Amino acid sequence: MTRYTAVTDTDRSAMLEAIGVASVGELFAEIPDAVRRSAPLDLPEGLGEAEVYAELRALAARNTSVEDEVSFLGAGMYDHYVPAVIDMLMARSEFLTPYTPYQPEISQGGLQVMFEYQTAICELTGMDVSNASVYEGPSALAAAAYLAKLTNGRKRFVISRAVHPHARETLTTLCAGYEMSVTEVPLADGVTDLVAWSEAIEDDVSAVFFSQPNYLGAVEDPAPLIAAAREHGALSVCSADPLTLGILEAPGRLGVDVCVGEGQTLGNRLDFGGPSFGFFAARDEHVRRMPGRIAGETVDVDGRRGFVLTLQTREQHIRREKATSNICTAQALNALAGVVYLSWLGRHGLVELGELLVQRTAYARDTLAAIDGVAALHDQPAIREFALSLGVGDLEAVRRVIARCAAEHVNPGHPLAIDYPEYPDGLLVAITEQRSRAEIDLLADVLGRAVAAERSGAPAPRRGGEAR
Amino acid sequence: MTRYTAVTDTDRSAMLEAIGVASVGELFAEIPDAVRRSAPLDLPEGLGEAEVYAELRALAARNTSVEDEVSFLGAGMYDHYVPAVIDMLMARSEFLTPYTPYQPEISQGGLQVMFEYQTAICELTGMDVSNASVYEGPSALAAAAYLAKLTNGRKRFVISRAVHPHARETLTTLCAGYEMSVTEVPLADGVTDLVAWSEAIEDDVSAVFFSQPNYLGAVEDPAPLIAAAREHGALSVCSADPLTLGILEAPGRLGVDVCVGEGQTLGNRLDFGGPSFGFFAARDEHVRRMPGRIAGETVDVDGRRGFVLTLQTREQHIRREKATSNICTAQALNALAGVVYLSWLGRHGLVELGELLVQRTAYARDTLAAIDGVAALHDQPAIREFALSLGVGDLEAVRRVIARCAAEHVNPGHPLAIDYPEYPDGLLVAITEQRSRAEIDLLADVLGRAVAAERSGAPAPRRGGEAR
Amino acid sequence: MTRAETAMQRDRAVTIFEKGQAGRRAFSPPPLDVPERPLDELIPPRLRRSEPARLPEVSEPELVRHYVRVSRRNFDLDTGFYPLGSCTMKHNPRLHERVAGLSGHARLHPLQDPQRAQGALELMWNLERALAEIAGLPYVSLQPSAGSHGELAGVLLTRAYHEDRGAPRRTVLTPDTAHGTNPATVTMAGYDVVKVGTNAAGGVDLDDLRAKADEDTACLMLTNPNTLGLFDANIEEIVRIVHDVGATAYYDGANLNAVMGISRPGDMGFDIVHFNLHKSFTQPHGGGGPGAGPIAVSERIAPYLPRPVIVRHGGDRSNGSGREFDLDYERPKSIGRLRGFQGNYGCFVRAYAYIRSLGASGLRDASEVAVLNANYLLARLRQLGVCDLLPPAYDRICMHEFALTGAPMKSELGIRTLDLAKRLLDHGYHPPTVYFPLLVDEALLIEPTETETKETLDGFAEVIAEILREAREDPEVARNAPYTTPVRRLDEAGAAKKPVLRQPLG
Amino acid sequence: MTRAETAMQRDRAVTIFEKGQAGRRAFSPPPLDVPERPLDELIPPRLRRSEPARLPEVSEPELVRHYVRVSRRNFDLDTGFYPLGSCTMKHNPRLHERVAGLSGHARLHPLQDPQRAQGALELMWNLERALAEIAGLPYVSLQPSAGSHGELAGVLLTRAYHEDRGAPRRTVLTPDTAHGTNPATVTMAGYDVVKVGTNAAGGVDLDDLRAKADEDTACLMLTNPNTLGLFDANIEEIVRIVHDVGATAYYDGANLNAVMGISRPGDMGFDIVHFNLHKSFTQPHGGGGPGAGPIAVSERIAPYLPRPVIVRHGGDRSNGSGREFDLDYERPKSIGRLRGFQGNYGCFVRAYAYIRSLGASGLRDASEVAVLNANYLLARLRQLGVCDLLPPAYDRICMHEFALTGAPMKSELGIRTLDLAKRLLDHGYHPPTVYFPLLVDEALLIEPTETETKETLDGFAEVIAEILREAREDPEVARNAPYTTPVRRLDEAGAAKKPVLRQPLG
Ligand SMILES: Cc1ncc(COP(=O)(O)O)c(C=O)c1O
Ligand SMILES: Cc1ncc(COP(=O)(O)O)c(C=O)c1O
Repeated sequence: MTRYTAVTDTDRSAMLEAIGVASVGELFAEIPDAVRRSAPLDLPEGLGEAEVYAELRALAARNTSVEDEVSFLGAGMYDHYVPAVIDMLMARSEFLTPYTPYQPEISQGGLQVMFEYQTAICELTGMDVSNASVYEGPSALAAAAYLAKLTNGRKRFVISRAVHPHARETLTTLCAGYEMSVTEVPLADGVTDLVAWSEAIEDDVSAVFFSQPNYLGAVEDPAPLIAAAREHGALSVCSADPLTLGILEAPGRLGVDVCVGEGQTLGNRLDFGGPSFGFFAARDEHVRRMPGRIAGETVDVDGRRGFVLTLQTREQHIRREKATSNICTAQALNALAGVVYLSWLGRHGLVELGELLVQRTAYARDTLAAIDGVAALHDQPAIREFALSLGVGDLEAVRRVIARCAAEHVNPGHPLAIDYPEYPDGLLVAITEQRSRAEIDLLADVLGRAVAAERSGAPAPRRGGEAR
Repeated sequence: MTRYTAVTDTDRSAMLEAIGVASVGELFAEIPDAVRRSAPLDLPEGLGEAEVYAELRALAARNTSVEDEVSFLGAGMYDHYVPAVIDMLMARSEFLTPYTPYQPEISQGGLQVMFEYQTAICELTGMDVSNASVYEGPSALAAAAYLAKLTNGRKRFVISRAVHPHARETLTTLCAGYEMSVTEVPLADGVTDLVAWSEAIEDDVSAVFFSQPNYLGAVEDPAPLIAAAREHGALSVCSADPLTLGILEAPGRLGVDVCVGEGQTLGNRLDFGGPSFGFFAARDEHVRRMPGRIAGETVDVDGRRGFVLTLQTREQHIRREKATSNICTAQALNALAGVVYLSWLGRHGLVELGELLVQRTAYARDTLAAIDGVAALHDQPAIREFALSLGVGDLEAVRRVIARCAAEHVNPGHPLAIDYPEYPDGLLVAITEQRSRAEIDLLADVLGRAVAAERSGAPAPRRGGEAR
Repeated sequence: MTRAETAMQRDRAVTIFEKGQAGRRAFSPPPLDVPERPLDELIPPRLRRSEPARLPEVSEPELVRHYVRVSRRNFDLDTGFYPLGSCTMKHNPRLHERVAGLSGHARLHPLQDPQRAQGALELMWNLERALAEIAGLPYVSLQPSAGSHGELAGVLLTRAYHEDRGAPRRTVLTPDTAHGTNPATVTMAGYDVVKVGTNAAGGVDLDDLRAKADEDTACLMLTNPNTLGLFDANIEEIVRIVHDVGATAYYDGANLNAVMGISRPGDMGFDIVHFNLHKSFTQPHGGGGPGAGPIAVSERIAPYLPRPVIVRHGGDRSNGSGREFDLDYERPKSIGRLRGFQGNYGCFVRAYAYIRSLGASGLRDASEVAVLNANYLLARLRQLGVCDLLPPAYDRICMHEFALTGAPMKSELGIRTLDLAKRLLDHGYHPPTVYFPLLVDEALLIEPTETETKETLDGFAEVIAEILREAREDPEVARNAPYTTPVRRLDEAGAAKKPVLRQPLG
Repeated sequence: MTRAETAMQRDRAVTIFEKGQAGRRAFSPPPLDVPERPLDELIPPRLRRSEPARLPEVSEPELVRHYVRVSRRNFDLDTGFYPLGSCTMKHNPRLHERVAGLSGHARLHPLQDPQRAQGALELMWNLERALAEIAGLPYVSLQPSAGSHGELAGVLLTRAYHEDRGAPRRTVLTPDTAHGTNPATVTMAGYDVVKVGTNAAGGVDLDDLRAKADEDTACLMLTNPNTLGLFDANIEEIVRIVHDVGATAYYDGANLNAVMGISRPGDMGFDIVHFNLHKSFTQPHGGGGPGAGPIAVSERIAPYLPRPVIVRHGGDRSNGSGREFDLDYERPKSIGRLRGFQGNYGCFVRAYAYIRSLGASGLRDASEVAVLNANYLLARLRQLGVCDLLPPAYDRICMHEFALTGAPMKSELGIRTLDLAKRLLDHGYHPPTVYFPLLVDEALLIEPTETETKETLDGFAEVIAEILREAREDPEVARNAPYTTPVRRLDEAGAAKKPVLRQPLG
């Protein structure tokens, strides 16, 4: 018996007697000897709660979190403030512990939240319909690709190289099964090269994918990108950063077919990359090919308003091999955080926060670009992230610069060259509302000295690495 | 309008119109000009949530918590592990936010918890009845004194000097109003001096007070202490550490009239001293003089079992100046933590935890007393705290020793001499289940070197101070 | 009732002591990592427990489910409107729980060297300064654990003050509208209560006050706005009368939520004020605490304040000692400690976060809206005709709360205030305070607070109107309410007659 | 229904978009602390939003109350028994939430230099090792976000494996008992589904399997115990048949909770396994996620695993680079990423805490008790005569769950499985999974899990018996149930016919 089980010896005897067997072992008698173990697993024995806490705290202490340094890391996940109300709501047993709402009469809480979430995502993206969440950003983009495949059966995707490298790679992985080819369109001056884009799109193209803002932090001009797709009957898919949509035009209004994205910035903590959620919104005509759960409104027998999972004939548990997706468990709790966050920000807060980010980002970009040797990698409009060239030559040098900054408890950002060798000393810097002007000034100081040291060839601290 | 209020301009106009006044100011017209302010308070303007969080986190970072060092501080509050389930339950709106349960039909949750809590405290202490909590330990002792005064109207209290200094002082403060005199009985060999105790108690004594274990960590022998009181018709009051009552005889079985104590060790965090809770349990005959809320069992009109606040004719809201106490708001949420903690530990866990503490404490006492110059201050039995003499002479030297240890992130304990000048280089050391043998060994090493350095007259780091 | 008996009603109350089975456990003890010695050697058998405490034996899942289920049998402020008069049930921001839970606050030992607890002491210092500013009185002690503890501190300060001047006194004046803790406190502090009457406007009867204030008077305890929700416009005169006989004026701050940043007790002339951090400053009530009842006092009372006192050393932060903020125990005239350690620090963190969030104008906004909401709700009840049956006890502009009398309702509809309250439960509202203040017949004391919306007030007013309509048709509905709560009306008399105060164990 | 209409039923659903008023706000933006520039200069107007997103405008108290009220309209595992077959609704320890919330885990950026994320990588490494041991397969990828994502990874690995060997294949075998995600995954991975039949004992029909397994077969996906809760005793033969045609054997680990430490998929011969950390490893379900679906694979599949892969450098901890643990991207044969970053790390923390809490014998205990509880509940239902109307679909010892058929109940009492399920709601129970597996008529799939007590199982069995008794007297009661839930039976057909998928805004 562990602290999570409750079968005492007395219980066990009574239970075995009721079953009519002599031992628990008998219950497993049907498992052939050859595949039934008698030896215990090679795992350490269990621990008490306090000891597990101590061990996990020790592991946590070996990580440098955004509370332990002044961090300008972004590149897909951002250190925005998560209001306390979200912690509270996510911790409520009523939201935390239920399964997917298969019994709507006792799941109106979760179902209503899904309905509200869908509404918020539609409002944000300007799309007609949203599902109740998918796993996360990159796989959301791949899910949009699958929808396109189901829609038109064409055999090629076109994707901007300015889309997050993880999303590009995920698309390639997941469309390998149904044998799509993927054409990547390069960047020009920080944004998708429109000429190459138009050339790449022909009548065999199922869907095109771009990102807003893109991986370099640059705001794309979506209209011509979408127009080019429409000309050839291809679906256009935008991967959008939802927190920028108080400032930037809603992709739906610009005519995209599907708008997807990473939801972490909407009230989800960093969690070393997950769980967060992906959102998936589309034009009405695609609704019966959408993946995942969708909540809909209805009434009960007494006429009370209520909510249910609906359009389930799309789904795996009904349609099996003919389903429009295999997704089952998604990210309901994280999506809850998303809609609570958006309600917390509110109609005006979304805009005000966006404006603050734009202003601080502009200030940061100017301030850092003024460092000797450092230059902006592009001068496209930016909301809360931008790319610099550090003027230090190559990735190794960038790594040394970062290590110098880290020694002063500043994390200046993510090196670009890992994924974009064409920007050998590029650095991606993210600004959130939690990075004050004073911290930006600190970064300018620390980065300035680190770049200067690097450029003067001073001996560097042991270089770090980075994830990608 | 702040983020916590909701009156928009439109709302305000409509509301003022309904009221029939032209401005909010008019609502305050009855306040005489001379005492109505027009100038704003001299306080800084409000901040957003993220900024308040940042400020409070910065303040927290200027404190050295028990997570930041290996701490052997005790002396009334102890670093026991608080299981995660308690955080969750205390954070549930249903327990966190209601008022005192004045409407029992919608407060069965809180009332049942009180009833369970009272049961747990009665079991633990061996007393007949418990109230639903008082503020904290020392004021609980003073509340017992007031009950004694109401019971027998005598004019003198006798208290052992081995009772927590805060409790002794609180008693003196709070009985000043009703003009009691207080006689303090000294210690002999770490426990209450039984001879002096017996001499101090005469027929004018209303109540006697001792502590189990006492402030020096020593286990008292309560039987003769209680007998002496009984002989003179005085009430006996024991202030007990509830977490030791898996090992030590229940005070109720030994015949005390009232058993009180500090509840922090039962699932409440340190919180720099509060909020925690005080418990208050008594023999049946005292129930109608008890202070505070008491929950009782009853039935509803359909015969369902239910709980209510009962025996309210003791209380201020009914009896006003004739009430047995003025207490109103107490510590319900902390008492909830208490009963959840006791249920979590369980019948056997309470004993096992106690035994672990006894063993580790014995080990620690022996190990530390083996340090050159250091000796046990007494050799009375101990559960989880004990007193040492450091052999360094005086309080200032003890402070220097502590400062040396602190520099190595070890907090060796609390100096005794602040409250007991008779032990000039005494140190009180507490052991909880969170202090492993390895940490005790670390303490022995660090303290050993600190004492040695002090004894050899090596220059000391800047001395710290201490709270008391 | 069978089909429609709710799952919660079916689920009869079972205590944790009736759950579980011998041998189950939620706790796994840490391993014994030191050499084991015979227990008899360490603790003599004669001192040891003879019979185990019969605590529950449950697994962790049982424990969690039990208390989560039990919690769902509570109504709470996050779930619905809670206009409980005199209790200031305002929104409890979750930010406060987050910051109070930071390990630097939550896991700080109270006896930590002040040098290594500077953040905590600075926070307390700042909170004291802010409370002093709000009270309009220069010195603060955070020590008291709740309002009534603050009252006791305040009356003991008064006692110390008079005794120090060599002129001890015997009585304390309290209006008949006073909260029960006021007279109860007076008794505990060894004084006799002298009651002062209420005038037609709901304020202190000045003539009665003049008649009763004399050289025996140690203090007047007053709530302003008082427990009727009315601001006493004679406040200056009242304080003058009290001071003229050499007594102190004590301000019960439970109703401070009406006047933050608008009117200060210190400016009204009071000597001592207590705050209820669990009312005006939004420390969650926890179903009956914890709270905190800091006091602010005037210059002449300051020497007697409880010790220790937080002090700030001048000069630079490090100040030689590394202790900019410190605890001062050397207070020869102090009444002494009121409790262990430094008070309910966790509540201080929350209150401080609240003050930092609102700032000067936010605090004033809170009070303005609290008063606006109360007056609006009253107006709305009037518009709906509710006040024909439930008229205000005093027909004036109210402050943050107002008292209605249910006497006409009782005589016309045959339902009592209690019935109205119980019927509200079926509608998902917490009823107002009932049968307090005592001098209002069939009283209903309604305090909406500033954090409620106009829509909520409108909804509440309409439900009251609906219940009255329903009662006119059939008063039995209200008389037998509630119907859908986890339990229905409870036998309180029976509970008091044959008290069952703990689970009997086999 | 009027008197007894519960407060929650009275309280009709109102969305957050219908709450609030223009101008209200819960968020106070930080001040602009940099020189302000004209927005047009920074973001050209033509790229800017033309019409604002009509997000809610609510104060913080409104926001909190809305969602707390909404939450109370959910049933959950901490509130009651949740025997939802195939979902393993075991207790979710709160310790896991605490450790996952530590800032060193929760606020760690996924692109932090691995040298400064050693704790996270070590945790993932340790979790991989533990999962490998439990699966009996040497290599693990934690990346997949849920079971179905793991399935997709697994089938894509199969594809990569066959392609790398130069012998691509076309079909994947799935039993007709398979969970819907299995066939759906097959399609998404570009294969065709070939269904395999079930034999009289509820296991795979070996003849059918032999007939269908051929050189076109890429893989067999199997759940064992299967979705009927039955362990397939022919497992070795099944895997042999599959391997003999050169196909891979995929183990759907959703039912792993029956066999942890008792029988390992790797030992059964499987090549690829997915775990549902949100089932066997108690990551809370969150009302539909998040979860995590790590996969374990055999040697021959390992080269194709998703990248990056966590590696541990030999030698001392610092190892020159300061990186004992690192992320390896140089995996030429990898199928590539399945998603961004390293997976649902928060779930890994919880699963790891669980494995550390239970240890080897605790995991085995969990499975033993899961199976004991299921068999006991079945026996209890039998004792109470329930199985006369609801017989087990296959009359054998079951594993962690069992399937009943409601066909006799339907014909004898005239109530369907659905009606039984709905009536359970009035009793405060979550019903079992209904109408799955598909091949059982009027199916009821019951999985009690190991964290439930005997008393809970007894209570549930009695309530089922009571509902059947009640239905015998009056089947209408069940047919119209539930009565006391926040809403009653909902019009699902209407919802699908005229879908309203978002709140319309004015
Ligand atoms: C007017 C008044 N004074 C004093 C108190 C007592 O405060 P506490 O409950 O904090 O002791 C209350 C509490 O309801 C009150 O309303
Ligand atoms: C047998 C089986 N396989 C696969 C899955 C899919 O798992 P997930 O929901 O994590 O995608 C489930 C989930 O219910 C299941 O029961």
